[in-house]
Amino acid sequence: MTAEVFLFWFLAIVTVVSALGVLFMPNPIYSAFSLIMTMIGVSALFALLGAYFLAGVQVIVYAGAVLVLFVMVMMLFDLKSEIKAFTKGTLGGVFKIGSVAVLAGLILSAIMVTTQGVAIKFQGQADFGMQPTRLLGNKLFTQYVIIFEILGALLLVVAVGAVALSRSKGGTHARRID
Amino acid sequence: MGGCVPLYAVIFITIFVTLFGALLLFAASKVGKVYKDKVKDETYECGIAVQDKVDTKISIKFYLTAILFIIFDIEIIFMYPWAATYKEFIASGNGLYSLGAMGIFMGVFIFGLWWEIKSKALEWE
Amino acid sequence: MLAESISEIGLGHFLVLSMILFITGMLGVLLRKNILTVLMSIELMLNAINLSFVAYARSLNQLDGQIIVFFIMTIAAAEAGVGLALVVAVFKRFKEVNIRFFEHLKG
Amino acid sequence: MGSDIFEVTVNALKLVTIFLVMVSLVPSLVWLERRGAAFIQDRLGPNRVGPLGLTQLAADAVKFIFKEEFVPAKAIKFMFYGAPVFALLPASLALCALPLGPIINIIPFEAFGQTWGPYIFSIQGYEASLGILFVLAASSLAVYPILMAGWGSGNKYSLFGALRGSSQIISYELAMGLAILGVILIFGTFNLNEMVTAQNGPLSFSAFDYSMTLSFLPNWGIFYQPIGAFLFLAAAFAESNRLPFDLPEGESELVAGFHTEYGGLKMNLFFIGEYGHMIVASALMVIFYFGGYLIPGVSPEQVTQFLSGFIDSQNMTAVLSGLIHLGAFSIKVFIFLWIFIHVRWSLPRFRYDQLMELGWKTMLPWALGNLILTAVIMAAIH
Amino acid sequence: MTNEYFIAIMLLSPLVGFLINGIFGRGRWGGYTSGAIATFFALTSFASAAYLVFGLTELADGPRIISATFFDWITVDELKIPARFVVDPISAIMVLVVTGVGTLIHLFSIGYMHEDRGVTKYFSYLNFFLFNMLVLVTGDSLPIMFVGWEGVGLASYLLIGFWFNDEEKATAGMKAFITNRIGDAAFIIGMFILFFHFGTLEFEKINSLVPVGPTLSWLSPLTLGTLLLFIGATGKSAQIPLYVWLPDAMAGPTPVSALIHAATMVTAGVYMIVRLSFLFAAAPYTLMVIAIIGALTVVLAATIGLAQWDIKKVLAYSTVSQLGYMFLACGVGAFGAALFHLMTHAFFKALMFLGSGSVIHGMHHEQDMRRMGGLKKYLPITYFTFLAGWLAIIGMPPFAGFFSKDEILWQSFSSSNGHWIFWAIGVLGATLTSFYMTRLMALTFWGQERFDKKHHHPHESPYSMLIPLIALAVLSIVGGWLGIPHVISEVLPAHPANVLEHWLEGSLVHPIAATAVDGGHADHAALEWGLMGLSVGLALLSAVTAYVFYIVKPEIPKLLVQKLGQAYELVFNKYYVDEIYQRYILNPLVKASEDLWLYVDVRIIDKLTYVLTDMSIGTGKMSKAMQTGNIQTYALYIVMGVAIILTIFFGV
Repeated sequence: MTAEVFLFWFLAIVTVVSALGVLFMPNPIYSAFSLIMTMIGVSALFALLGAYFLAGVQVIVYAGAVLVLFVMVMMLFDLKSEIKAFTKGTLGGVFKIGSVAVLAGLILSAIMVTTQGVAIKFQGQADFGMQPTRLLGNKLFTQYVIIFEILGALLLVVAVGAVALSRSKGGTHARRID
Repeated sequence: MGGCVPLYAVIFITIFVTLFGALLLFAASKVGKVYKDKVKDETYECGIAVQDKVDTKISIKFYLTAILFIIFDIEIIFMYPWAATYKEFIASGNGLYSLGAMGIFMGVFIFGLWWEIKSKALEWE
Repeated sequence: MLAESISEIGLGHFLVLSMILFITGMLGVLLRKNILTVLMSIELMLNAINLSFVAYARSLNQLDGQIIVFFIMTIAAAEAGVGLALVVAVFKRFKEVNIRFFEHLKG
Repeated sequence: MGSDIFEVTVNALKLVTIFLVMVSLVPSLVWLERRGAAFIQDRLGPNRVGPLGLTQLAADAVKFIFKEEFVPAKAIKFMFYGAPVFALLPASLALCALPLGPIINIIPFEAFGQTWGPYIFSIQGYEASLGILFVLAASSLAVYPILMAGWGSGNKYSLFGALRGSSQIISYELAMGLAILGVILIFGTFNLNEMVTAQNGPLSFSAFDYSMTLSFLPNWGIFYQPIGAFLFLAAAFAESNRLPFDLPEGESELVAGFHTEYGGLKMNLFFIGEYGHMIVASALMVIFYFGGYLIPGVSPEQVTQFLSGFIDSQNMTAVLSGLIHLGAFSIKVFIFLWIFIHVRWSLPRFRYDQLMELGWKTMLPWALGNLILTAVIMAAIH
Repeated sequence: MTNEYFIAIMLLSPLVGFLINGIFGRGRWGGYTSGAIATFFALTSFASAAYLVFGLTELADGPRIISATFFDWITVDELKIPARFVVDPISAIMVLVVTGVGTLIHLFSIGYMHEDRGVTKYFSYLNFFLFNMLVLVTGDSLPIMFVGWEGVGLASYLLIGFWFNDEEKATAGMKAFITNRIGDAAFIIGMFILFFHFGTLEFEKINSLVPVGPTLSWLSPLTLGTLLLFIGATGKSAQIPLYVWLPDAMAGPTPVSALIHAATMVTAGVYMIVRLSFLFAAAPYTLMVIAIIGALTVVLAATIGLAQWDIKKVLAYSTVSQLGYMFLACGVGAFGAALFHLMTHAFFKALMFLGSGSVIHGMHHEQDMRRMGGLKKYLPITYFTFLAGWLAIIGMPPFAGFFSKDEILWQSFSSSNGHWIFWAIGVLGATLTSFYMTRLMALTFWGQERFDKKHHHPHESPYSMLIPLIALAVLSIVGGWLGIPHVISEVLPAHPANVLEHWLEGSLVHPIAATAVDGGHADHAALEWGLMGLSVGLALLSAVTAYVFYIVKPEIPKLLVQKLGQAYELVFNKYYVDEIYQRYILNPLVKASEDLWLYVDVRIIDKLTYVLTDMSIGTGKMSKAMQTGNIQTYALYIVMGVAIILTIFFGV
């Protein structure tokens, strides 16, 4: 068992367990912390796949920014642990789980068909230096430059929209129904 | 497996530090004496009678700051690969192209910042 | 077969792991009551997809997959930002985060 | 983690040593801070226990451990206990990724009846190839202990402190990221080792096919990025919640910020984290702008050559050279730590709105301007 | 490759101007700014057109052509229409005329329109027109030509109704648009018939498929298709029976009348026939119809022109009449002559319209000739340029109109498709033209000053208006020298060749029967001289008569009017054509529409739609149950949908 294999299994277990934590933790704040754990695990998996830059970005963006926002909002809401974490409706729940199971089976068989079990191995050694990041930057600024600029504009729109939303008084006519 | 050294090392130091802290705390809890007391258990509010709810009005500003942080953070992250490749672009004679591509992006960034400042979204009263 | 699939890691492993994370996220979206948890589950699903993109990028020795992941992260962050802004706007007025509550926002 | 038992052990020991040094530096820094504060305020400071009051450190440590373990009734246990433990992590992870000295080449040697080596050791916890990114990622996690503590204490002052603290940290992270971008532009790499190596030798500019060398100055980043260096320093102050940016613990408004409910060892762990941040910030400052472990005017090869003049063993020479550079690095870091301490006792505290305004409306635009200026000049002089 | 760029520049620069003025200019820029922008883009277009035509002359003889295919516009089964634009000898003339005259008129408009409130809009429309006209002219297939055709129609509508606050003017715009629509419908049907027959709509491919001999049947697709196309042309080019819109179109700004309703757009019909000469030449029956309609239009419009008092109306009827000449020329198979007259007419008619614009400008928007007179003193430059236009239109040698009109007359006499009756009608038309044009000159520039001197202070126009006038006057004088007939050139010292004929050689088809006659022109020299002399003489005589009528003895016309009585009324009221249309076509149509609405629409179609809506409401009620508003249920639908798609995907 090489180091890579050991790391993969270790990280796989960490991510899956913490992902299940997101699903089952009754308190949303614990869910959030669980999700942070998953994010960090996925980031480590990125590093394992040689995507060092993405690994860093994953932590900085997701763990360091997006989930901070989530946690802050939850603290803002002052949410207590929920007695019932899941929505009502047994029949609906069964339906949902059933559909998801069918979908899972389909995806799994798709993976098995396309990769012929585990026959596809990674070719060569991942480059762990600065070079892939440079290539990535090069590609980002030549081939994908239009998308890059559009994303810049999108972020601007989001910034403006978020400010506008945060100022809204919430003036709809919805009634409160329990 | 040269590339995996940092991952191993990072995991090692993470576990080590966590264990170190946890053990230290555990040791401290065993060593010291504990005197339980109802008043002592109360939330510390400088001796004034405790206001019961933690849920007070928290300014929406914190949340807004966080959301703006996300957006600007991503924009800055986008600049990292650019900064790393900028020298190469210059060396290959495409420095102005790279500068222009980032210039447009940065223009949007600056416009966003300017707008946020102008619209007083960053104002803390 | 089993021993081999444990001791050697290939593209399939990452894809299956990605699928498990994706399915977990999907269950979270479908089943959780708290809208914030639902949003987090969406982030989880996006992460799962990112993982498979990176695995494919490694497998095909192409960087395009990584760039797409970069873009997805941006979109995900934007989505989280706007989604939370909406949730906050609703919460400020109704003090409610139950996803079923959002049914009544129609009309 | 290495190919054989020796390498694994050395690497593991390196990590543990760096962490323990960081932890044990804290009491000395506390002592330094108290003595320094006293010096600035024309007092004496702790001077009773031991020579110069140095044994005060040991006394404090013992006191911390033996303090009563106290948990408020409203606290959420996991969060409350988890926060101080996790507070240690970001700083130590970041510190381990910093290059503290040059690479030590060990040629094969005999011990315990077998041949070991050759090895290449770096005086560094681990060499992350995208060092800056790793450090940024690690320090971006520093928000969570604060939020955990604030939330876990079940105290509204703690919560306020935590929110303030995290808002402040994330706000200044932007300016910091932009300041670092200037450095990356100059060096064209994320790798900290390469950055340090690039600062070797005398200062030389080359512009318009004309180059100029100033042999009396080292080739340090500060000469390329003066504005960036200043912005980085200021952001680093805010990131480590130090005065003049220690708003989260503004005692006049918020009792003691997010660690209001903490005492004893738990409090101490937060302190270690905070001082760890200070150390990391100083070290980064040194690496980016002040030549890292390099000794001004002397290259690592010259040091090795000098040493090999009176030491036979090549391995010993390498190790010694590494240690000398580590020493140089430490001196530089200590200078910055002293600046941290000095500033704390010299400047008043900002008001919160001033703090946010400074971060968003002053430092961010300045950092952007610095970045654009750097990029334009680089394009222009080519 | 560069040619492609130049074609693109030529086509797109007016569009760019349109967009710039249309998007940015509104309410922000004054007349001078937007006018300068529009003129600049028109000039750019003209420059590239000139470059292209110059390039065309450099090419070796044979099928000279510069083309550019930009993309595939329509690809549906058999129907393949590439966006292909060509500059060949035929379109070269049009391109030069359109952009050249267009530029001059843009320039003129700056002076004429700069005080108007909607001047930016005006210039953007003008540029828009230019773009569409160029598409029409250079397009290499019927659909692309049709795009331009409709585009110029739209531009014309917008510009006629430019002062839409005035209901009469807005109505005039609508009238033009709707009348054109009738023609366009015929055009489209003709296009369909041709597509059915040939399976393609590209000019070159049709050309290669046209049968060799003339198609002597009324019901053959060729005859029907060309007839329908001709009906389209009568709409656009204001021929009987669809000419009624053009006089009303004078409601638009005068430069627009000059550009669109005299020089370029109205000649589109003629151009279309010339462009498709290979097709029309193969359909002699159609040619006959065209010739008859053209000849009738010449006389009809000229007679109406005799009795009009509005200076622009006179010019409008004159335009209709001149267009009739062009159709007459087409009808007798003299396509080259038609194109020649088109060009010269563009010069002198644009000149006269601009001149009238200058007069109107000078007279502070007075258009009634009864309140003018003696203006040559006040507007000397306008007067002299107008004089050149007048001489050109009445066919005085050596002015442009003489050569082209003479060419048409001679062809209508001598060509195998021609007949002496056509010639006679043509000469009658020329005589009438000479009369009413002289009348116009007399009433406007000569004689007494009949306007109120207290209120009117006629003044000469600014240079931006005079420069186009002068340029066009020069063109009206020399423009005809491009096509000097052989009989004349043999007499002239240097024997100048018939440049135009040489230029168009190979691009135009002669009617199949006509080729035999063309050979021995030497025998006809005496005849040609005689006919020429006769027509010029008659024109001169009629001009003198008109001078006598309106200057020397102004009481004669009044006497004549009293004597003629009924006939004058008929002519003055334009033969009551508008009223007849109103009574026998429009009113029945309105009645029929009302009946259709009451009986068919309400009783049948509405009922049907109600049944449909009831059905969809029912379906909606059923599917409402699915739309609970529960987000998670929606998510479930997505999951199920993905699962089903994947299953199908695997199953196949």
